[in-house]
Amino acid sequence: MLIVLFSIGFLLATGVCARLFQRTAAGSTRIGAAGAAAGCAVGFMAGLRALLDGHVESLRLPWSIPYASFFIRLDALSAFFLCLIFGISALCALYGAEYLSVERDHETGGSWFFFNALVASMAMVVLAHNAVLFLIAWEMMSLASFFLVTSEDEDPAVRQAGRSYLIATHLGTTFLFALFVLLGRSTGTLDFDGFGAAAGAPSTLLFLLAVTGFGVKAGLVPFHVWLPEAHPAAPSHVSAVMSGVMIKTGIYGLVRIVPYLGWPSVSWGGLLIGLGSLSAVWGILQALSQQDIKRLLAYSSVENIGIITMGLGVWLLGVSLGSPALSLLGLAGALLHVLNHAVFKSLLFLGAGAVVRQSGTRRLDQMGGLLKRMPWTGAAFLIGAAAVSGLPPLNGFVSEFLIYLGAYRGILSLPGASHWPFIVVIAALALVGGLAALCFTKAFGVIFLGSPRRDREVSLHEVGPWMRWPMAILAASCAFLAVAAPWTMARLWPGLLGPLNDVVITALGFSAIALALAGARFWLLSGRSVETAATWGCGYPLPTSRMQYTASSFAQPIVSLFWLPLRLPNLYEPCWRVGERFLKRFRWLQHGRVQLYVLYIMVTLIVLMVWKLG
Amino acid sequence: MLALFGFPFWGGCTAFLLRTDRSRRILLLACAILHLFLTMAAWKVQLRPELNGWLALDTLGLLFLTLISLLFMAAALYAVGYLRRESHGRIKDFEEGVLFSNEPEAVFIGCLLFFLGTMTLVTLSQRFGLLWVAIEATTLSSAPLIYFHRHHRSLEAAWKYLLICSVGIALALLGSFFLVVAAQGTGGRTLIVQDMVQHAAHLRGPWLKAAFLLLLIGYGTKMGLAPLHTWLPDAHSEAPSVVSALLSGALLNCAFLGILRVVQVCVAAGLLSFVQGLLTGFGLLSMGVAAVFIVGQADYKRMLAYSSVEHMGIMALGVGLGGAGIFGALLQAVNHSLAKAMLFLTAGNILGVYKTKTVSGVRGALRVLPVSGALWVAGFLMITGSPPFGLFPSEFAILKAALDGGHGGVAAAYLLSLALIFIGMAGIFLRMAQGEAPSPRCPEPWWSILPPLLLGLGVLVLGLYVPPFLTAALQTISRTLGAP
Amino acid sequence: MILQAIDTLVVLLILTNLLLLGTNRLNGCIRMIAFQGFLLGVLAIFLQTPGNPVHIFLLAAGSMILKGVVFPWLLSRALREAHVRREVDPFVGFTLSLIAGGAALAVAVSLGARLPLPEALGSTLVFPGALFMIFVGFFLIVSRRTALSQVLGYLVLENGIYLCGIALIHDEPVLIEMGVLLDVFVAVFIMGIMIFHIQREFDHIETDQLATLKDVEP
Amino acid sequence: MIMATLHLFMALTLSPLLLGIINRTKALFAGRTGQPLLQLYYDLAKLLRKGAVYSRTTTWVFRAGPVIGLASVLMASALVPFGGRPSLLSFPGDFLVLACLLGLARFFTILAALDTGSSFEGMGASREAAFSALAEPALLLSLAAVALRSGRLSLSSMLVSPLAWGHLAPALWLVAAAVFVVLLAENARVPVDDPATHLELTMIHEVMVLDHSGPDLAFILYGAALKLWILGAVWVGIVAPFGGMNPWTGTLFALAAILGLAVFIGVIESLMARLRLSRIPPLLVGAGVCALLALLVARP
Repeated sequence: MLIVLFSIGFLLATGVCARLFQRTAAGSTRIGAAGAAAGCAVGFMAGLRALLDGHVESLRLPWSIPYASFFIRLDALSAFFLCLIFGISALCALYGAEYLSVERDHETGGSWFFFNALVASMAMVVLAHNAVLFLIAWEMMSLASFFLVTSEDEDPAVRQAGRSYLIATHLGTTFLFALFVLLGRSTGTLDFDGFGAAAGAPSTLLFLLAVTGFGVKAGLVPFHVWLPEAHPAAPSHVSAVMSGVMIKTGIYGLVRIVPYLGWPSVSWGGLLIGLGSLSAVWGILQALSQQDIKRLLAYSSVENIGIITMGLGVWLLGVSLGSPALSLLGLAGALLHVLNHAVFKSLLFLGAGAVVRQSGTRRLDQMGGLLKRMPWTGAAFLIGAAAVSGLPPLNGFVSEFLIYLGAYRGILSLPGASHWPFIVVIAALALVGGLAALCFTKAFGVIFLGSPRRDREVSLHEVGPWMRWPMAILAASCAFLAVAAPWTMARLWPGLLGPLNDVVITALGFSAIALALAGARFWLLSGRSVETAATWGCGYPLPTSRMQYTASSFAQPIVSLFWLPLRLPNLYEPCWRVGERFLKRFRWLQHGRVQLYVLYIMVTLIVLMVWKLG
Repeated sequence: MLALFGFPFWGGCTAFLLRTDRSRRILLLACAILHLFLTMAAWKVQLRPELNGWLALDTLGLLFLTLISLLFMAAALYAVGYLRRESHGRIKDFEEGVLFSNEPEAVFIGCLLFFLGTMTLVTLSQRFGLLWVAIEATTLSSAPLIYFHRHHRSLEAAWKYLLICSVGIALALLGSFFLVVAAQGTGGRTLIVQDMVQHAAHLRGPWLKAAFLLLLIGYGTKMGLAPLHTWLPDAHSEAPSVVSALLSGALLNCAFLGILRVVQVCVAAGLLSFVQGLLTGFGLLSMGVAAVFIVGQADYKRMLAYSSVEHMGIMALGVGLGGAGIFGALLQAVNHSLAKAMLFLTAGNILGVYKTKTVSGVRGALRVLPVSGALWVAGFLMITGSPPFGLFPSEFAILKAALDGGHGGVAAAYLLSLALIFIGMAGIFLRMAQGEAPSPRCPEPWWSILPPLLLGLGVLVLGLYVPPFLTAALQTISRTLGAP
Repeated sequence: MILQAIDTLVVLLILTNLLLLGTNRLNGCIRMIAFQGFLLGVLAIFLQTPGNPVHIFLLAAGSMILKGVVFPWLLSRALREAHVRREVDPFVGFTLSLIAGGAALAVAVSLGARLPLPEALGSTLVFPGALFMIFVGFFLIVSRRTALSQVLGYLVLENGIYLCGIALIHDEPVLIEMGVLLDVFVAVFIMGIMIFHIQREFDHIETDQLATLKDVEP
Repeated sequence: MIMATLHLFMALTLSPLLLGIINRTKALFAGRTGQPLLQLYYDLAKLLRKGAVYSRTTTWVFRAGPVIGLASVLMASALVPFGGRPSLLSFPGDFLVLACLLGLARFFTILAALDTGSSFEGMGASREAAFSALAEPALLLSLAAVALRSGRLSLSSMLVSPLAWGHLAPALWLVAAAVFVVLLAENARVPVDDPATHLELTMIHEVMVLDHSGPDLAFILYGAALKLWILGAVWVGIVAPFGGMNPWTGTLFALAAILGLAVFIGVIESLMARLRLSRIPPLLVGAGVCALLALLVARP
């Protein structure tokens, strides 16, 4: 516990140092990145130990802010998220050290300050056990990430993205204000311990507040509008942290707070599944139709948050219908997917960042054939793409498997009337799985395969080791986490060992067969003629690289099927316009004539006199 | 204690007599430092009531006196540099291109010091009559400050300020008379706050109610509660930024203090729910009106002025909600003073470089003025109640008071207004701070940075740590205002 | 005897107010205000009879000098500087103003009858009279265009409140009352200066032109 | 265990025969003699002995595609029960692994197609990805209905127990229809795709593998045959579970059923034309709706 606090403090200190010594960009980068990596490494170790030890530590100090106390607690849930935060952030910091070093002449001190503050505040969010402390950490996290998003604010699109992000996250926090105050109404303090004894408001209202407040941060569908704008706008290592880790704090919040709300009603789980499936399908459809690689990844985060939320919905349904097996599968699947998504999404963002940095464009249709020029990045991206599509033998598959299994269990073990949510889960997961494969074959295929679509791409080269190794580690983690899942999950929930074991055995069996086949192929081809030629153009004599299938044509069959949902406009903007116009109607009040201003005073006086005294 | 408000008057008179600008500026600084020193001493030493109990420094007065003193110190530092920069001859007006000249510096500094003296008197006076005189005197001494730039817009602002506040204050006078009637025959010295509170049970209810209404409207005009706030945006936008800072941070609090004094009496007389209903209504209305004008506001100084209306509304709401809300309202008053003064001073820096008050005319402040730009963004976060700044705990406490009291509708309206204002302000502040720099980086002299920086640090500290003495003081005060 | 005198004075005050409502000559208005100040001074003597003689004297003298002499002098100086003689085209015409004045009088009387007044009040007419003056003051500020008229309105408002004060309050130390007078004096003084500036800035003192600061969308 | 191994062996050896049967059936309907039944075996043997030609554009992804594709189908074949006996590997949720393994094969086939940089192969890949994404919900919902009916979650127990579909016939027919459409779509059969077409523009699966040659092509062809066997076994398991019988009889019955299925596919290919591309998504979504309906009417 103290070690974790130390690493948080260390992060903040190095962040401030990086800001102070920003005379040279390289110096502040060195301080900031090294500090972030070291602090995260220490914190990661401490978090991992707490997770494996399994005992709960807490620390409570008085604090003079009203209703606040410095109450932090490190239990398994917190430790799990801590490992995630520190682990991913450390790698992203190392990556960022190289990413920020070239072709950016202006100061990096501020960027590192906010990066380290972001990591520290995320850690604080998952540690906090007092509402005020939680909200402060939560808002610091939002602000730090806002400043990181707008670090390239010369671009109007970045400014717009930053603004909508800031507004969305602040509005979400407003819901959390109400939630926490209502939760703590019956007790004097706002420590989490005191919650739940007797909630001061109808618990469904509280649940809705929680879903809205945390859903905005997580990027659930009706509240996701900021996400596809903000994540692409940020520098890639920051996008990786935001998409991989930060939006998961919304999930953390739900998992942490919902148990305090009392016995969940069936409609809660249904609501989560509804929102989750909507997010998943909508997110992947949008991702499919994107031209911009980082927007594509951002929308894919919406999709994965949807999958996680469906898992949470299965969990809540299991609790409310009294089926422990179901709730276990749902919760474990959701949390495991949180971990897996963090790993492969940050890997994908780092890979995308490497590509964007080398090629100077984010448009898919201008890339192509990069695998030959950037083999490391390409291989890492391919592993990430396979993992995000939920394919064995990688980690994304394992967590989706648990959620699937939960849904099937739900159908089998519960009476017919409560089947609907589970049917939705199965259908949505199946559809999303296929579409994700389509989406990421598109992304990987168009960027890395085929031949370059522009002359510039021909001369590209691989990124340096500081960017390469974090990607390699993450890619290895994708495989490792799949294999290690049964044992790690079984430590927390022994009931999961059985189903996962078989899955992993199958995956390992597949790998063995694949290796054997590769060997067989090698043996078959050895000593025979292996030639190279041009791709067969089906009789067309003069194929050029511009004639390759493009990203948009690749996605066209599905995009044309789902044109209606894809063209739905953003409804918040028009609503705001209407509201603004409504507010402007009252502008005449301040018309500039002093006579009428005095009349206001007189009318107020008379009205109040008559009303209050009459 | 007499020295506390006496020497600013003396200084003000001296300022008119001194020959050189330089000596006047030194006098201004000296008075500010001395005043701050005396105020700090007042925290340590218990001062005896003076003049037959007319003047006394209770905790409430001391709190607001400290704010005034701190702000004046910051403003004086800023003003010295500001006056050096403002040239003397004819100046071209950047909005309409007409020529104008500034007020003589003697008048400006003299009025500043008078202003300080009258505000000090407001915090010290324990008698409603004297309080009235002091508050009216603050209007009179600040009107010339608003008319520093002698062109027609600031004249208009000063005229409106003078007329509307005078009308309001006249009603407050009537209210004071009613208070006397209410207190006649109750024993104890009439119109002394302490005595009225002690004998509150015998006050005549209807007269007290009428008196409260009149005083609320009268001082509320000065405090800027909607719909009585109409002078406020004009005056704040046209005054020099340093004066706006004092008006918003110190003067509005003085009027709030006046209302709180009456609330003390009414609470003691058992009119709690009457008082609370009115304050809640005014509070919500002010927040709503502020939201109307902040969203899409084209002039950033007016936007800050409307934000003052909003915060005055929040304070009124906090007191109106009672309980922990009063604590929140007082903490809000402290934080708002510091934050708003800081914002106005920063706005002054931006205005000095960009020569425009329109939002659309300012771009890339973070690049042109790195420190001021950063302060501007930080100030935005402060004033909208984001953690880790001091307005977060206070606004949170008021929300908790609303929900704990079962006022779900009030809480919803409160949060809605805050959200609208946040959206409106986010557009304005960020649009100004971010973007490409239209001009190369400008130098920022220390006098223009240091005062807002210190004020901002104060707000930051208060957001992370409320010193125990402050907590104790705020609790003492809130007990006199009806908190359990 | 005293009661009748008080009633007479109050009626005179009301009449001056009606005249203020009905006239467009600013000069006449200023004279009316001067007369009001004088009347108030006399009224103070009658209303405060049981009190301390020195106090009464100071009060009466103060109000007569300030309200009856100094203010009118200041205002007529401002008027001379401003080259304005009449209130032209007010927001509410003079006839309508008079009718409104009549209505205000009725309201004031009915309000005065309903409020539980303290016994010490000299006459039943004083309080309605004071209310009426307050209404008229507000009305003048709201309905007139020139800055000078607004100052006049403010003075009438202030006079009404003052009348309330001397009627309602008996055992108060003189300092406050003098403070009040002094304050009003400074207020009018500064307003006078302002009018001077307004005149210089705009060539005439109509507040129509003082309406550039606003938030209405063009 | 022995039976399961035998069944796996049958799958590995007999699956190319299915294609031969289909082709013979089609030839019969067309009044031709047609290819020999064992044509695919000859092809495979010939291809395995050949060298390879690769496009200059391609990378290792192109070479990995066939290997991974075949490996995943091989792994999947160990999961499918046959003739009412459990498969080699069975555990709750194994059908999910089966679906995902097929997805993995598809993923790499598509990437290998894109690696050539040919617009024709890109086009085929795009169609394949889109149609299989639509087919996936139909398959998994159908299996949900079967799981609900049998109360079990592993293929071996779902498809083994003799199901008294009896009075619940609608559910059975709906599921059978849905899975059959999925089977046709996944294996690139008419009416979704026409393996016999010669125009690249209208192809889906065939056009994706145009550039493969030698052992790679052998892997792909063999994988496709095996995939047909796997889905066929699932379909047979749903429609006619032979559990409870003598294992040998059950195996024989099942073998007969799956060969019959091949004949049936051949008949369909002879009688129907290929659908227009724009008509295929409705077909697949319709299958999904059938599966959903089956899930609703099925009772444990």
